[in-house]
Amino acid sequence: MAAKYLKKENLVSWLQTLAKERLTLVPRREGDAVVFRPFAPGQDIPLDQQATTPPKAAVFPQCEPLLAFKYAKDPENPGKVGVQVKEKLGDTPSVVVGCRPCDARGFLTFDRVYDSDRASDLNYLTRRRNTLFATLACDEPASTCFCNWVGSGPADAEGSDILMVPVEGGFVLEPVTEAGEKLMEQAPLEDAGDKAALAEAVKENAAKALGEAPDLSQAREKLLSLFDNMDFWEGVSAKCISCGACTYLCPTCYCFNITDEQSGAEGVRLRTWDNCMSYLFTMEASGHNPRPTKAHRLKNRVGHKFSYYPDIHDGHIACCGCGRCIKSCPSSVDIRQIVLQAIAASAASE
Amino acid sequence: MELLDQLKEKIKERLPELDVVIGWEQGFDPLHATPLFMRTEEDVDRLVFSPLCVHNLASHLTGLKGKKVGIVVKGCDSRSVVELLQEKLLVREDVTVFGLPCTGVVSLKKIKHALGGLDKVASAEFNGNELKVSAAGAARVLPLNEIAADKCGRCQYHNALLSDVFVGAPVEAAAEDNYADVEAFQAKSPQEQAAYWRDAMQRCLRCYACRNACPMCVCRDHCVAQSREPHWMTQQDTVQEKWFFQMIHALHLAGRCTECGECERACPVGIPLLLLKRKINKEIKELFDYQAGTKIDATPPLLSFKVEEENINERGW
Amino acid sequence: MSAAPGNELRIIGFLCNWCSYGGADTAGVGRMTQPTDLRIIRVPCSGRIDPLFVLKALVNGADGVLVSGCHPRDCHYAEGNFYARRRLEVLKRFLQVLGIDERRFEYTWVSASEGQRWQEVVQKFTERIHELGPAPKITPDQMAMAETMAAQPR
Amino acid sequence: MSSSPTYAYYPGCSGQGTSLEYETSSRAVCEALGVVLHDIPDWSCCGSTPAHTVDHVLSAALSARNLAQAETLTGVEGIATPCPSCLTNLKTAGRRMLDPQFKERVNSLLDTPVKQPLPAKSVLQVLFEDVGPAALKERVVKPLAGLKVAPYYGCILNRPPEVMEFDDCENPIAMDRLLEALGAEVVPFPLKVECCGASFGMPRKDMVMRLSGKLLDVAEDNGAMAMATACPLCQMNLDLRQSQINATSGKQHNMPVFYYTQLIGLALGLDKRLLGLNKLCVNPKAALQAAEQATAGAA
Amino acid sequence: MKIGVFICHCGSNIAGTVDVAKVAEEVGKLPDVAYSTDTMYACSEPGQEGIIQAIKDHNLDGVVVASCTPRMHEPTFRRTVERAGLNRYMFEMANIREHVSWIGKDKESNTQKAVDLASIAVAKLTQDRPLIAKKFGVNKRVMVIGGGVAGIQAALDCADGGLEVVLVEKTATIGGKMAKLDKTFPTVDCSSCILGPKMVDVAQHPNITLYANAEVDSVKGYVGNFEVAVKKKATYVDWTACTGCGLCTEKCPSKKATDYFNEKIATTTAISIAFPQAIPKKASIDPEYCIKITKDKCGVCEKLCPTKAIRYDMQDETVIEPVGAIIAATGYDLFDYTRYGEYGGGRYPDVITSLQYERILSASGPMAGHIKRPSDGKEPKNVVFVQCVGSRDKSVDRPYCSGFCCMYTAKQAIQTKDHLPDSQTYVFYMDIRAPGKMYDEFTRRAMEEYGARYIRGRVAMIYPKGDKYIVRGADTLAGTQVEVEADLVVLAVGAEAAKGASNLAEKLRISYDKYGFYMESHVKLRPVETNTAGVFLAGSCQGPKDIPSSVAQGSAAASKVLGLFSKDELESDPQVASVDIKRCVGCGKCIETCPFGAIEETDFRGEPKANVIETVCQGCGVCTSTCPQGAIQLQHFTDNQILAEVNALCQQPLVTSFE
Repeated sequence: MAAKYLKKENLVSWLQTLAKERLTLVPRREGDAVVFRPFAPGQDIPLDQQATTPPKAAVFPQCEPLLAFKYAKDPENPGKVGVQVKEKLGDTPSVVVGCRPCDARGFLTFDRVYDSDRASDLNYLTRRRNTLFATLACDEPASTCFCNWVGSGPADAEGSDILMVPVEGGFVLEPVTEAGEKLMEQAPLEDAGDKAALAEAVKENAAKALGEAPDLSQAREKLLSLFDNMDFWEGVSAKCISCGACTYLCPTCYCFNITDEQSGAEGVRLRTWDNCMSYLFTMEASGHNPRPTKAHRLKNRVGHKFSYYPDIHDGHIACCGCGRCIKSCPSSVDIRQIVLQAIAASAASE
Repeated sequence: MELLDQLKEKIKERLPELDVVIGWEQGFDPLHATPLFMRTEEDVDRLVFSPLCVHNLASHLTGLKGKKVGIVVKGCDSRSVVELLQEKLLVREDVTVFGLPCTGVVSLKKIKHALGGLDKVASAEFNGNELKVSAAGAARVLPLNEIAADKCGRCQYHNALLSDVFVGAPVEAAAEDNYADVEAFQAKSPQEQAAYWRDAMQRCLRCYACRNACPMCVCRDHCVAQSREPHWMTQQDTVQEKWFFQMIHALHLAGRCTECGECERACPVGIPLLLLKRKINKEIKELFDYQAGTKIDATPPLLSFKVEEENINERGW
Repeated sequence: MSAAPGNELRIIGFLCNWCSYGGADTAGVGRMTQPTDLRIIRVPCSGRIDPLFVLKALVNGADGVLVSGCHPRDCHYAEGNFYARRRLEVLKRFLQVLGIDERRFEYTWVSASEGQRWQEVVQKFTERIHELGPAPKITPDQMAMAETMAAQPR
Repeated sequence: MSSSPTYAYYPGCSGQGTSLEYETSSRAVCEALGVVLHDIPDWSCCGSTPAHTVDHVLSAALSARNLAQAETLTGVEGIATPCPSCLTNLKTAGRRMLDPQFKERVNSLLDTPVKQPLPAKSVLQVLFEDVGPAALKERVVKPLAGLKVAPYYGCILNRPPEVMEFDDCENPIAMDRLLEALGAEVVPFPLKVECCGASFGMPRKDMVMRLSGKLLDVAEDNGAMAMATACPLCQMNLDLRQSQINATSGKQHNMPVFYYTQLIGLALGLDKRLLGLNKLCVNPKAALQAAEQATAGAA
Repeated sequence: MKIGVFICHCGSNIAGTVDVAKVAEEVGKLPDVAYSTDTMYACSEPGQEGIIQAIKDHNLDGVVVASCTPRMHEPTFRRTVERAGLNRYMFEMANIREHVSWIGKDKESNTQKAVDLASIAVAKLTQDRPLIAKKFGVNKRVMVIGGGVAGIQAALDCADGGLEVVLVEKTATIGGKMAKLDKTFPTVDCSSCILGPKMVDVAQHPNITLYANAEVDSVKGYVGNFEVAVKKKATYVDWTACTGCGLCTEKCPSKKATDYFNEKIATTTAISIAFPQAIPKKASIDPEYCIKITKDKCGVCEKLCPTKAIRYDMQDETVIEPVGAIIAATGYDLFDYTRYGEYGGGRYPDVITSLQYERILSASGPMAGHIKRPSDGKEPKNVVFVQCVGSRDKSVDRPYCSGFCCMYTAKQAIQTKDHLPDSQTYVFYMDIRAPGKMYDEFTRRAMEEYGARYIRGRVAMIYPKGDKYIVRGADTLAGTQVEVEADLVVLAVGAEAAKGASNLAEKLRISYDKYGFYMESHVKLRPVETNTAGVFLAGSCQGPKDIPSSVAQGSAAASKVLGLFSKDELESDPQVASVDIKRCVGCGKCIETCPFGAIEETDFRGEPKANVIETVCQGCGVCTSTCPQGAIQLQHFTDNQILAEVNALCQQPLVTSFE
């Protein structure tokens, strides 16, 4: 299928159609934030800017029951207690409409971990396979955007099923995957016509506006060489307050914690987001903590994204350049600066 | 001499005897300042001070225990330092306070509302009582009083309450705080209030930026929010749990909160958290005539008692 | 676990061991009939009662919470109830912005000898909670409805 | 002093008749000592002793009307009245109206509701607290040296203490101090606050004979030449009925019974006509002369 | 966990209104409950054996008994589970009698409530941990504070039992109020004749160290190991040198000093010995009246003293006494009757207190045993006694009965008649309270043999008339007012807590009632213990008492101390606060709020941390509710234990259910 044109006024009717078959997540303004929520008719859909939170929870919920369990007692011998377990899988067909290319691309970082030869995470995969992305390309970058640094761009379709390019009066929809094509079939579309060219121009302008990306090819090695240079890390982490805003807003951060909660005879095993900026993240049962300070922890976050992860995943940087960690950081810690400083610092020390 | 130059000079004077001095520098865009940790004279040259310096740097103090630390404070920030000293969480000799007079800082949220977003700010400049911003290709002039943080409108302590070095001319003004915002919220029905919190808490990420940005939250790494011993909270992402954490935070700050508003400012999803603390502060003021962070030698009201409480009217149960 | 279906509401009492728990015992010994809704949790001193226990109960669905300790000056531990008084008073007022009706929480002082007073307190508090009815609960249904409501354009 | 103490003045019914001399001397003394009195416009009966035994709300309403009328005056710090009985009613009404429900019930009976009841004081309290013995002493032109006087406060001026809130309820000293300031010799009088029989003069005259008689006995035993009172009813029982008491007991009391304001007026050298000494039944002349002579002799 | 649950019938006490079998069945469904049953009387021998058997049979590691109040039988069942080999703290109790069956009418509701309460107990038990008491050594010395008859008795009993005793007396002599009495009821025998030998025993007992003219300054430590600072107030006489010869007192020119021993009805010399039988019989100087000390003149006593014992520059001195137990026997003081304006408020010289009258009656008193009026020295004819002055009177905030006034008034009436056969006594009383052995007979004798006229009614007024006093009161039996002409009026003033009693209580960390009398642990069953381990009570400091009761309590307190010291080591209650050092951030908020000073700051690898002194901690838990991060937890009432109970009652539903 070729690119098609969706008039702005037809967006809602398309969403209505989608919502009949799938859980349809769209941006919604809540208080001072824009978050992804199930589409409801009549709602205002803010598409002009990147949402405050990424659609990460659509595939990787903040809190996800992995299984439920139940203690069952032997009526003959109450001292004998058995446990029954039921695994819980989220398999609701879903679609996210209106996220950005960086948001959709974030899941590629997940996939390499949770869907690899070595391990496959069924809970993740079930959701992943049931979730589609109709991504909105960016027409103008924000001051915090740096997708081009990590090998992507404002119209990167990787990880998306449909790419929607905003043009005057509507969107040019480009199918990316077969599933995406199917979704498009249900939309009240017109032929793109000359809009297709407009769309190309939008893409081009956006890419241009991002400017020249610095060369990060040395980051991998250089970050590693700074591993024991705690002065460097203490310096760059000084203003960090060790909260989890950066990681929980990050489309690529995939760490979690597992806890059991019980109520009476029933219980659940929960997988919840965890983050490497927390002191407890590496806290060991013995009381020893290998990452006792925020310097250690920030080193891990930056190092993991730009060095350790690429090291084992064919050079793929575990960052999509969305800039949320910069924008939403209470102290405005700028990961771009840290990476550049790391490259410069180790260059100086060499 | 300009205030900033005076400040830089004073910091440079004291820098040799200090491990680090905390101030602000320009951040990633023209509207964002960011904390600056000065160790050398070159660092000091990067120092800025303007209504964009919103951060309460006192939040960093307890993390620098054992070091000789200088800190630049606005009036409101100084209250946190006073409170920390009062609770003996800091050693007085280890802290050198560079106090400033302050006429108010901005609320980035308000600017965001005014501009429709902060993503594309190209320049920002203060001109008297106005902020000139150009964003997404358009220029706007915003009067300061429209974009000032709420706390500045009711500020009673414009000048640092505590300073080893005070730079600049003290600001005379002092507003009254009649807790009108709390009163207004209280006037809502319990159902409305509950619905309000339910909706706001729903988007909480449990990132604990509110807690970690708080200068008085000294437990941070050992917070009950994530511990199993004691097991106050589960990790379920229900509204109840998220909301309950805010109750914990507010009650643990009862009689200690200096209303710097960092919790609310830090929240990435914009939950109005200060209201809860202000409600408690209002009651603490009424019950015990006490304002946290104003006197180093006071006793926090919930760590003390009177045999006869003047203002607790026991309801004759 | 929920309260008995039908008439009872879920009321939780936190009582200090030395005075109020004893007062409740005295009421029992005197066969002073009381409503049956209240479930008592025994703590050594009202000073042990972290206001967060009360909030925990209220947030998780208690219809009423009653705290009772020794009369001021009569604390077994000399000062515990003085601290409790301040903290519980602040808590009670805090409820005014939490959307939890503050009448669902009360604190009082009952000595070990005041069986009759205990009976009156239980009677009065239970009646009050019944007047207020069951506390509004945050249920999944309610959350779903709230989401739909929030989706409306403002 | 910043300004003169200023009060709304409630004269009371007795002051218009049986205790006219108390009324005139009180006003004269206050004026002389710089206490400004503004009469409560259109004041009415306080309810006296019967009303409160019938109905608390109606009784309070009687006094409350006067409290409301007093609120029409500006610049007054309270209400002053010479009569202890009136004072009791005013204070009781004010005190009961602290209860918002009671206040509402009372106000519903009034054309003009009471906003915030003014504090009521006896003239004695005003003179003692706002003027004071020391200032009084300075103003004395004709000291009462040699006059041995027994101060008699009566039973309700200071009681019940939680209502009256003035002086010691068993051994008050305000009048003692004022009389001492006048130069008089105040004799110890243990029955300062004993009952005189009050209004039982009508139904149980024998009781008044006995009770008031004892007051006279003890005053005389303690060497008093005269008594000073602060209450119209006490004064009447001791003065008007003194001859009846003598007739009953066979004693020969000839004890003048002054209002303490009359004595203050004398010492301040005020116009005799305002003091109304001629209204007293037991002629005080002899006692006053004896005092004068005693001083003269001593001098 | 494997928990056993036992639902007690308590005969029909519980089973009458609770379906106990149903409760056992319902609770048995809880996952951690391995065994659940009902039992007729859980506390009975077979009931306890049943529990022990079940623990063994089902390999239980915790037990819940749902029966009566834990305030009654918790210790019983703890011993039971201990006998079966469990830790005694792996036990919880649900109160389904006082809190359920006895107060609720509806059986269905009661049953559900009992299920809930038992479930709470189970929930808590799942969080219980074995606790083990710590042992510590005992310093077998005892301090007795107060040298009245109760303190003397306690000191002597302890000393005879072989303990070292430190007796601290505030005034210059021991003997207390009893030493001031002339005779004692109901035998009318001489007070000093029976007390004197005991006082001498104290002075001579090798195990007793006596500090007279001394007060307790501070108390540190805990049972078995107190450290008491005793302030020895300056007497200006070196008592090691003073022989008590009395030469100085004869020649002292300053004779207007207040005579406290004689209740101020006389004056004494600036250097004085309280009374001839004083123990220690040593002189001391009242610095307020000493001419040498006030004006630097005189110095007669220094010149006269044969042993050169006078020290005008003497200072207060503090000694530290380590002891293992403390007996408070600080007695009482008299009500200040001048608060009764109607009785003259202290203005009438011949209206005196009963204790002043004792000094008048006493042959060794200032009037040498001749009854004379203080005002003019005349013998009185009519003596009126007024009872309940400062007793049973709410208007002066003394609603309690002082207990002994009826008796001593009767005694004084008898003595008055003995001394002055022509006299007539009158006694105004409210009720005669004479419940002791021979007591009622005694008051009858006063009336019948000694002609005391008892008038039932309160006195409204006392006023002078001439050189007499008119006592006016009600005669409630006759329904009339009476007036009695008196020459002397004796007010039977009531007892109130000794001045400074509350102050000392705070040092000892014991509680006191609103009148300042010390609180015993249990009104009936622990009458001489306090809530602070190792501190005991004797005599009137606990409430007004007559001599026999005071002596009995002195002995009782002594026996408690002897019992306590019969062990070489004591066990501390393990239900104390405990710090998780990893979680503690050293903010010190717990230290600030601990009512017992039981938490101290320690240094742990350079970081400040809280540390609980386990023997001082009383287990209130204020620290636990103060610590924001829950780093300090009161054992057996931890956050998790209480949260488990709360959750058992109301827990939010899990995010997903099993089904």
